[in-house]
Amino acid sequence: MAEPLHALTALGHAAPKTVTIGAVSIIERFDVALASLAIRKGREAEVRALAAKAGLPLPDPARFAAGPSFSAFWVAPDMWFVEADHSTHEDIAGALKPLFGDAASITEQTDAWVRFDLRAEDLQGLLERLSNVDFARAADGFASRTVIEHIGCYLIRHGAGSVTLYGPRSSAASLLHALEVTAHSIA
Amino acid sequence: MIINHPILGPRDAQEFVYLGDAALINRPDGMTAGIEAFHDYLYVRDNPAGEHRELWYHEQGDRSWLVVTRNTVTHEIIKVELARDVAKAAGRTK
Amino acid sequence: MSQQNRMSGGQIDRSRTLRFTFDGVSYEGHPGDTLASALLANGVRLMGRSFKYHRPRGPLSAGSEEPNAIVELRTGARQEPNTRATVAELFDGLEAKSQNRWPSLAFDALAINDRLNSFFTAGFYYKTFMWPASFWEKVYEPIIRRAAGLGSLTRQEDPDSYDKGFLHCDLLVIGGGPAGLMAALAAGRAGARVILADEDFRFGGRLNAETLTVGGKPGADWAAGVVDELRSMPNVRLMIRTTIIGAFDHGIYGAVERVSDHLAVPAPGKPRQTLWRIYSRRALLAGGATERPIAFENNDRPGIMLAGALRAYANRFGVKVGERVAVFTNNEDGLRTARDLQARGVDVVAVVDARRDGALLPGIRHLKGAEIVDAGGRLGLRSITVRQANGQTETLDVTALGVSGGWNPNVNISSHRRSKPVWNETLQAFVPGEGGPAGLVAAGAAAGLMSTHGALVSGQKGALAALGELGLSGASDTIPEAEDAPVSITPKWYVHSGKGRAWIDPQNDVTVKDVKLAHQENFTSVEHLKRYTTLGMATDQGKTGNVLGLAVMAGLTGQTIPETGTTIYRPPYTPVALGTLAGRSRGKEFKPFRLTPSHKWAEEQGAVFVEVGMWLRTQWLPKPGETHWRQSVDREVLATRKSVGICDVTTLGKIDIQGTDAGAFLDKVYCNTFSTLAVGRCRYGLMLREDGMVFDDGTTARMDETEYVMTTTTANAVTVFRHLEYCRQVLWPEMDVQLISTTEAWAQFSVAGPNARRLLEKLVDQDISDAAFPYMAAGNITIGGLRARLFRISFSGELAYEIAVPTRYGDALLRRMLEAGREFDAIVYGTEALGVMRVEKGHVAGNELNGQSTALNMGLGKMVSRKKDSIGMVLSQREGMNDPEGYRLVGVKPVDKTATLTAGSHFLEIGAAPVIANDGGWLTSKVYSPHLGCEIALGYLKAGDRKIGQRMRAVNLLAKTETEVDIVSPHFFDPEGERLRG
Amino acid sequence: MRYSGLRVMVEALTGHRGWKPVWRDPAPQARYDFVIVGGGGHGLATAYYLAKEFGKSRIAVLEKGYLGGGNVGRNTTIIRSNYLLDGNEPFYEFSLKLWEGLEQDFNYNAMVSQRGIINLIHTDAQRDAFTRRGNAMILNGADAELLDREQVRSLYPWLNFDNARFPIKGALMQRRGGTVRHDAVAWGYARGADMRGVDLIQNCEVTGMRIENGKVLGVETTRGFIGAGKVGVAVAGSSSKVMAHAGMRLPIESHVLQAFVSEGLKPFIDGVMTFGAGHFYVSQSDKGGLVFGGDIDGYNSYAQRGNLPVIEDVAEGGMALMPAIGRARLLRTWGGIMDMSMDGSPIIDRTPVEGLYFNGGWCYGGFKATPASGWCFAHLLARDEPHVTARAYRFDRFLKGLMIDEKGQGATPNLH
Repeated sequence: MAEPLHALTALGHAAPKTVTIGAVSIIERFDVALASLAIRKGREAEVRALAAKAGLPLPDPARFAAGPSFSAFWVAPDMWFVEADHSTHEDIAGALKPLFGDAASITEQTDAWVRFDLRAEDLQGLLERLSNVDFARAADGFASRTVIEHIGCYLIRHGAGSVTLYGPRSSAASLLHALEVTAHSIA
Repeated sequence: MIINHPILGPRDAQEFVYLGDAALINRPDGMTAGIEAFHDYLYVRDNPAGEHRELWYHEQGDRSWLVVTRNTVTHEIIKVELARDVAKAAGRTK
Repeated sequence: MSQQNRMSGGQIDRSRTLRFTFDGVSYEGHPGDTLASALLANGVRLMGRSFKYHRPRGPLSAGSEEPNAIVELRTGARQEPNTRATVAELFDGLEAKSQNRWPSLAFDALAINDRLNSFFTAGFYYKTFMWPASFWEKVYEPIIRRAAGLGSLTRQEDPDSYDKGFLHCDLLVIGGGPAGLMAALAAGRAGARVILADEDFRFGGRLNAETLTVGGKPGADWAAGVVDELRSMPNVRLMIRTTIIGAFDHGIYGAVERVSDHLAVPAPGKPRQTLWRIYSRRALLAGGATERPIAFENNDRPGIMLAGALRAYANRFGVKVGERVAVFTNNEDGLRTARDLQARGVDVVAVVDARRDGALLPGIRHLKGAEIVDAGGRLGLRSITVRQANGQTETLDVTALGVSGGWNPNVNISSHRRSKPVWNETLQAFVPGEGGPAGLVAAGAAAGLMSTHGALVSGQKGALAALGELGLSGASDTIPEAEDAPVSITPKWYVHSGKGRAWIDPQNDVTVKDVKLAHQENFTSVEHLKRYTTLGMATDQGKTGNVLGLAVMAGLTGQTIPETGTTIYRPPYTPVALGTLAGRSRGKEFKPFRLTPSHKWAEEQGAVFVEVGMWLRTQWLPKPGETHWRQSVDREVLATRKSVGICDVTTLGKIDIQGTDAGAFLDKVYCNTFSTLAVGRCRYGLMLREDGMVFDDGTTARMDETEYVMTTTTANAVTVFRHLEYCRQVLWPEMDVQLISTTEAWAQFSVAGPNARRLLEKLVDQDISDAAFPYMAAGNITIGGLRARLFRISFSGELAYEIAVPTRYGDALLRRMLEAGREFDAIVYGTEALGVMRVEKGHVAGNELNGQSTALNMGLGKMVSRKKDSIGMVLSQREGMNDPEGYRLVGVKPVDKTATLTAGSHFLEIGAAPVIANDGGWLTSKVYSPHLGCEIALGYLKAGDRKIGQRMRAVNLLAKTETEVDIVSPHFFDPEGERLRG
Repeated sequence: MRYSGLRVMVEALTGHRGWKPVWRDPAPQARYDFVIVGGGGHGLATAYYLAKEFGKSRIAVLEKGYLGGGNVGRNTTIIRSNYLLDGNEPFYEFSLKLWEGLEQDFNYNAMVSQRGIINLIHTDAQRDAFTRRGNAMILNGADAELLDREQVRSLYPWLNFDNARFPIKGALMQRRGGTVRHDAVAWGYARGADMRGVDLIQNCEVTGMRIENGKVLGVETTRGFIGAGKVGVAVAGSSSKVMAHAGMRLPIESHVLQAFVSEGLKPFIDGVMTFGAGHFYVSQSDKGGLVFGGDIDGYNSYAQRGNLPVIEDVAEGGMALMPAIGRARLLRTWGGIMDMSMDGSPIIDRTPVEGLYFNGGWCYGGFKATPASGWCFAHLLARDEPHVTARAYRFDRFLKGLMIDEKGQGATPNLH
């Protein structure tokens, strides 16, 4: 068997990138696998039971929840994005499908997205210049789709100074640029 | 504008894509209805100055189609429902 | 002499001196100054010229309502036209120029217009300049255009950046005067999330300009104390230099924060301004009031200003506008100016009071029932002529005059939703009416409460009421003591006198005469008045003149002012830089980029990229020695057809469709059938709109019993997904279907050409022989153990596959394929070569999928199944869309193989005249086919299916060229499809 | 009274005492042969041509507010005939030709100014589409030119040529396109109609229609019943409301289109320009203001005002195209009601009610259409048959599948 294909990050590098501007750190993450999980018609109870068994949380709308093996955030009625460690779940959809059988529709999403983790003492100043999410009033675990400089993203609040952004992979450079100029603007 | 999403609460209307009159839910069955019925369905509108039930899609959100009851003169929004629920209530199935 | 008109006191930091220039002359001022206050301190009253008559002008106001003192600020690419000197904060090194004058401000050649004013009445241009007809564009209009306009743009790119942002609050307080401060305090103390915004660079509003006390302290000190307390509250956001520009639906307000306009240059990385979108649950309009003038002859002389402005310059800026001052008022407030100036030692020559009753001011010549009939001093006020109650006139030497015709509450924001303000007879002014923005109430002078006490009380009350509606409660703390004088005003709009002109809208040079002429000609509706005379259409939007004009018209028609009406207030409250509204979305950042998985590789190769929607795709890849794009494209096509070529097709939309009803669902959305498709196979699908026109096309594969992968065109990826969600949720809500886009999750490459299979066989772990993986097969495979997908589909007409891996491996897959393909001379081709091959094969793409075409037009009419209900099936049967004479897709070849074709050319019969009656259709797409050795095209030709084999002309009237062409089948290349099944 | 330069001079020297009202304020009569509902541009033009070109009399125009208060008074003043489709181009070219002689015809200077319009091209596909369109224009007797990038640059060197997200590749130009002083069009037609005996009745809102046995007898108004031989409705922004009085539902949705003007600036842009990669079009008025616009807000609305996202979207387009306007200021925004039809093209047609005629669904295109719309509607009212250039503007085109869909967006009015 030939040498495995090498992977490139969404920004086009072999390794993920971290940028620090003023108090804000923008950390590209390349180690998270992602899949969508949607409940098939009439199979909710079954899916919830199977998820519980698998250690996969199915949080309420606009929420993120971490679990023992998987974390997940709500994206649409009856649909979640499920996160797992890429090193153990490179084929996350392949791992999830057997757990849910035909009760759920599962689709690989890992490389549809670029993930940036944002860190600062308080990210309010940055985010209020980027997103219409009411970040100050959002509770930890809040997860929502939002638009940042015309780019549709998912924003997850882990804390006042800790946020995860998922943006479309193809626009990774544009999204990073938006984050950088805004960080400079408040630096 | 702000649309009070039945699941997500208030969201900026900018996140949505507008389609039009919610009467579009009532699509005739193509195997039984003819051109005239489809013409009336697709092309003719009440277009009221006042309360209007209309379809909005939360494209930059949770992808729900909503039925928003909105006053077209004041832009006041009176009611917001999931289009799927409205469609089911109207007897739409598969 | 420097700052000869500077007095003591005021909110001026005399410890620092700021140097600036106006029209090249150097002056000095201090922090706390505006450009206008600093110029006035230096004895400069003349700051601008009016629009039409080029009359010399000085500031009318000390605020954002300024119509006269507008200048070009800064130099070079940062030059900004039409900046109001009255709000431009002074900074060291500021440079300003007067505008709309030539050769100089003091001597302006176009002031000749003033002499000719009797010709230039309202609307004179509608009645002349009509002969001869061609002279308008050639003679008259160029002269008018050259003379028109105010300041100028440099035509250079704005070097500054602009931010945008979003804020949320329980209560937005608009205006930081006594009402706004009191409201913010009440709401802040109650724990509500408050934003207090003020356009000024100092909170306090009129308290900064008055000598009034609040709670026993000078008003400005009280305001500073409140601001200190508010600053200590984490729940209160104080925003100075922030103008609320408009009220929009559902509590959304636009705000412009001037982050760096008080600096010579923004700090590195910092924006010049920020546009905030404020989401408020409630809002309090505490925007104060604007004084209005009284019209009298030559009331536009520099040195004549609003009485409150004269007072503001003295009290806030420590500036006297002139040595000898008079006041002309119809209300009690005007007297404050006289008192304050006298207290500061300025010589107050007279107070001309239109009111007949009431007490006289002590120690000042107070003329009751008097009026001013004229003013003298062309470049600066020198005298006024007063007509006393007894009819006697008298000329007084004065160099400054304060005029007060009363105060108009700033109702603008409350009227942005087109609610009409209502007339208040006591105030002789409009106050906010019903039907304003939901959640907004007015307080203070904006609500018509003109005393300081009234402002404080209504601010607190308004805030607490708003909080109450939100379920928050606050305390009614003690209101600090303040004046509570009632408004005393007698209506006095303009002075009837001789033949001269009395200005209403000074910038646009609208005078009482113009209003009279509008009335005479029956332009009496308020909208006609505005449009005919241009009243209120200048950069100040009539903030000082509109009500006055309305009142003059009311006087002429005999109607009351409210009967005469009011014009609609429109956003923005004050003009907003377009750069601010655009924010970061400009230049290359106008829209985000979408980059393909092969982008990095292509960049290394020196590829030429093309914008396809947001995507950047490889258009072609020039090799060393290739000097013309055609060489590269021809090579890419020939190499592909000869052996094998690879193209990044990731941009095509990919949608994962799962569920037990997935097949039935596809039968609804495609006009052809998919439920019968076997697992492991794919099929070309045609999607119609409900009106029967073709919406999109692509191949869809059945990966599993309940799982399909749909491909859309690049252009329609988003709209198709939206449409599928619509079908799923709205039309067939009980179907078991789940959708998710996977466009970006997979890097997908087309591998095409006779050696495509041989190349892939070197990489793919499974058997992909024709028997194992025939034409239109689809399936999950592995590449060295890595999961991948393979589809045997062809857009080029060659034996071809599309192969997909998780996107992160796309770059490596491409490199691996090129390595494996070295023995086959594999190449990468771009969108141009892709286009050539699809035209050679007769496939429709963007130019044919134009939203105006039916399946029948494309030669795909038979695909529309009538055995099942699908979107668009019924309406595609309408007679107009099934005309046998209608457009059909054809191929086009030039008779002379060396001739060129142009897409967009129209078909004409041989010998037919180029008129629309002979129009046969048009060439949709043109390429050079290296395979055929000539240019070829696709086209939509009327009855084209019956014209195959005919000869026609392809005519491009834009270039005045035409080419004789043969109409052929659109399938130029391998019409039997032997190659792709090979 | 005839207007002329001489008259202006004489009046200037005699204190302007001789100017007469531009129109009368007549009380409505009990009955007219023709009642035109709507005193906007189209209604006034219809009345004017009915009287002048078709020799009709006993005509009234009923206006619910003030003359010219509809979209004729709140648009971006552009005229052009750069349409693609057979159903449209002859009509708009007819309109452009009428514009060219209009001022002399109605003796009012509406400042018809043919300074040219360019539609910028940013992709090869756009060039193909504009080539198709330019050829269609010329085949229809209009003028069109295809400019390359350098020709555009020579016209407007300060456009964003060098740092553009979507590069400028050329333009379709119509030199005969341009602008007109919009209010003056309404006033010129009103004055011309009034002079020919048409009763222009302001503050007269139609509140009902009297229809018996399928025939219209007149209209109920806020100023009483007015009998009519024929009723022509030309009420952009109120089409569905007024036609509901006759029990008709229309293939129309009403939307809000915002327009914008900047502060006055020294001359900067000579002609009219549309950005092909965003929502932005612009011209500069004779007064110096940049007059510009973009897309409709996108939702049904009769509010005559829009929201901030579209203002931002338009400014973004403007800045992307013209980075030098960053420091120019937006002075005023306003909104008008666009009656968006189901294919983006208008309707000038009879209705199922005898004697009732409809003119509407002009989408963005109403202003430039004013002269031809008036002429063609007058033709239909006077002769009961469509004018040759307006034959395609029928109600039944949707039933028959003969849509005139310039943008190819289908039955989605907010996308036209």
